[in-house]
Amino acid sequence: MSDVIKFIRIPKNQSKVIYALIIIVMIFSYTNPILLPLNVDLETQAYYNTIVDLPAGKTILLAFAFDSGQWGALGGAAIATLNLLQTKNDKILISPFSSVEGGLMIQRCLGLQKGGYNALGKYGVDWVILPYGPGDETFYAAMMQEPNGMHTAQGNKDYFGTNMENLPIMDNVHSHKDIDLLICIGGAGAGHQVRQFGVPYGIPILVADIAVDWAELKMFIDNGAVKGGIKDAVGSAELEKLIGIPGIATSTVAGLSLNHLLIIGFIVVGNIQYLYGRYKKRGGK
Amino acid sequence: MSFVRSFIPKIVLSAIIVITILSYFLGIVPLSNGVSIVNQYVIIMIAFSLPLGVINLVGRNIKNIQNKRQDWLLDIAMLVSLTVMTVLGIFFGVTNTIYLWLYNNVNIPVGAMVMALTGLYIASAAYRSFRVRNLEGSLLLVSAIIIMLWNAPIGAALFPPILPIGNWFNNYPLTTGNRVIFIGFALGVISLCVRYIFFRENITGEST
Amino acid sequence: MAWEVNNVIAAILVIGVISIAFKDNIFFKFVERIFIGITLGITLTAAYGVIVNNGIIPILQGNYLVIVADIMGLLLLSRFSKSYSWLSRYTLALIVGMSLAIFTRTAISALIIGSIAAVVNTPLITNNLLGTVSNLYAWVGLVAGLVYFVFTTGGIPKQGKPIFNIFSRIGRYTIMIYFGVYFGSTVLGRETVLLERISFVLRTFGIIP
Amino acid sequence: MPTLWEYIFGALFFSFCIIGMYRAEKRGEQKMKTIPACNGIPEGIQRSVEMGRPVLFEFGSIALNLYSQYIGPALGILNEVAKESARLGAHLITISFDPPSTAIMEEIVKNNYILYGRTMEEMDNRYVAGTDRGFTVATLAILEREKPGAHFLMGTTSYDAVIVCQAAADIGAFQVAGAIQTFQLPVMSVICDYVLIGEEFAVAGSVFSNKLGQLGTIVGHDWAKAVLVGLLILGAILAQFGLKIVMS
Repeated sequence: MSDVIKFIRIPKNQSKVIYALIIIVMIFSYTNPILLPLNVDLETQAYYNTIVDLPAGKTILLAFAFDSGQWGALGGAAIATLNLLQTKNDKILISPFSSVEGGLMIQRCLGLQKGGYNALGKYGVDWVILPYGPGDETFYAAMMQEPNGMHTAQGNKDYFGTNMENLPIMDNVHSHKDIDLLICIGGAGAGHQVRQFGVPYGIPILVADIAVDWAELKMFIDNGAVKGGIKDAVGSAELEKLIGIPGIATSTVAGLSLNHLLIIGFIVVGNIQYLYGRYKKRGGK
Repeated sequence: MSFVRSFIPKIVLSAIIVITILSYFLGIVPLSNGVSIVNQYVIIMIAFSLPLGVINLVGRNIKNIQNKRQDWLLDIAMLVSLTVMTVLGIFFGVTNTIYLWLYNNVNIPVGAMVMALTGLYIASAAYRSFRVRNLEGSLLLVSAIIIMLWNAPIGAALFPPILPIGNWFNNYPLTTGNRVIFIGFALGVISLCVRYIFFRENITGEST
Repeated sequence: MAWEVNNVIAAILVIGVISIAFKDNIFFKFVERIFIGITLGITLTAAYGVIVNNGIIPILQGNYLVIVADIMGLLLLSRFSKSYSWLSRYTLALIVGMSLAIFTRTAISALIIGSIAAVVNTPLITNNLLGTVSNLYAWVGLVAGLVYFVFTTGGIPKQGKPIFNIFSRIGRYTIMIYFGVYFGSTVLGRETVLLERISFVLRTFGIIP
Repeated sequence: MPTLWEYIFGALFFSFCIIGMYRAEKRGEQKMKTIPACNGIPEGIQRSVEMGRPVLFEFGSIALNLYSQYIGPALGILNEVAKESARLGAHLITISFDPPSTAIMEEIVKNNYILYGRTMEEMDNRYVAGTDRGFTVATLAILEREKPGAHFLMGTTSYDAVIVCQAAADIGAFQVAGAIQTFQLPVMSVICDYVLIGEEFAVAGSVFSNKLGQLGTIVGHDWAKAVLVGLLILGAILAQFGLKIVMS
């Protein structure tokens, strides 16, 4: 027994070894993402089903409302949603909501989706990127307004400055009547989406958000104002699992799982050492 | 003279506490407005008092440099970065490109990493401190492991019953403990106010 | 995204901060000095803005009450003089008194009533076992916790009585369970922040996409 | 507008503390349960002096003007630490990151150093950074380089508690921590040698002062808890019969 204990006895500078192990396990979980068993929540399943069940030919407004600081939590959900939308032939309007960095996040996610930047189809026909409009809820309200809010609120131009007349996808997209689903990645709970899209026009809403805002989002899901939701990196990994394409969320969550198991392992080893020490001190009693 | 030096400040402290609390309970609106105005002025006081801190810090650094103490060269680096950032911020404004570059590429990433150090140190704390030394230590350890398994994404997949168990621990033991500490917290600040109001305790802790 | 100059510099500084967990080294000392200098510069810039916009301009616009706030702030600088440092006591009294009282007046509702109202109307015996156990835990745990924090033996709950000691011991156990649950739940948040920082470094050096 | 229960509890608990105060002073004595963590402070300072290492005291990365409800009780504890350090000849280092904290720490240490004949040059009150993260890095640097024998963290509710407590444990410092709010109590209780938990932290300053007026206010705590426990018992009985005590 004692050689086993000696084998797992951690040298004097115990903390340094623990810090090294924590960092090594985290790096490992990122460099080779491993598929650990994962329990899919009801909210993630509802988010996935709502997109899959949407008939072809519909128009989806995909909003990016998170910045680089939340990349670890929501980058996975954004890329997984793009991968899922590739399998549909609906019209995709991508819009940087309430975040100057939204545009940067869109470029990064389009580049990292399966099949590369133009995997969603022909730009201007199957999908388009709309410009960033400041003003949060006032901007969303202006976009939804009849007769032609989707054009006028965006200055009749797309993200790159191309005139909307040259973008066939925008020919039959004018106001709230032409939006069949809103998917918002990030966005501090779901309050403004429900207020500007759900309540006034009944547009179905899906939201992916960070853990801090989950309590508010869960409330909207429970009362039906939001159809489905993704909770931080864990929900993103569940979505990646449903789509079958492991990505950064899978490795982040794998890192979290391995890390928690490692810490529990530390506690067990620490107690074995402690009990063995006490056993020796009491002369083998 | 000690009347002005130490007794009047105690009266100021006592009066402010009584006025602020009574303005809430008696609903005296002008008094409440006065309290909130003065509270906004505290921010101005902090700004004016900043030289007290900066001179304390810079003075210590200059002494290190003069005495050529260990790493005095790095103390010069601190004074340079402090001067550069302050001059840029005040004379060129916070939209200055160099100021923004330092803000975005030093202040934010290093600050985030300082917070991330908690991820390392909490693991070492768990290893070194959770011991089944006695019943209390064991309760501490078991409940921590239950919640960690409940939080870890793999937990539910490895051991499905962890979900209901974790939910129960997150609902009852957590809220019960919160309530005990919260009540003690409220009683603590109430008795502290009473001690200040009746001059039984002084913020500058004279040992008289 | 990989090997962008700004990110490479930031990643190097991040590695400097991680190194303190292993051993104090010249690299960390450099990052520490630069970081403290820059954050203090940011604080001074913000303070300058407050002094000008809140401390001086209002006076020019006729709000003379602000002069009092400026003077009170400057009183703290009396710490530099041996004989006049007592002047700072006025500002300290104002700051501590104001901040403490503003919190205390709502503490009764937020902390005491909030805690008691959640438990006072729950029946201890319910029709299902789990409900009964849960309500009993919530009730006994709260009462025992309060009994554990009794200090003055001469007070109403006479220490030394068996019932008092039993509840006090139960209170100690519920607090230990509470600490365990709270500690376990903070581990997730702490590790997520560290994971994000490590993924930033790996992404910057092109090790992961 | 305050609710009815706020007026009842407010009036009751404030008057309990006032009555307890005068009662203790009139009686000339006030029994107090011993709080183990209170004995930790002299023990830690004694150890530091024997090892020839400094003593480090901090409120943590919270500012006085925003969080006096957390720092207020710590002032009495700092007074005790300063008194013991002055008496035993320890090198006391206090660190802060907002000018009011620097000033109030300096005032308390100065009063006690004068009392025990220590010179002003021996005082070591440091303003170390401008922000909470800068403060955490500076604290780490002090722990690593000056290796204090005792580390007292009193009041903080912020993330830095995990970092500085574990770093101090790594260098073998004797630690007494305390907080009145829940956030960092679990981490402190797991890492430190002694912890002042919630209400213990609130009354520690009075226990150290050993003045009847201060100890008397603690009786108010216990009477208030007796009222709350009575209310809980009454509520449990009524609830069994489906009746409710209206308390929003």
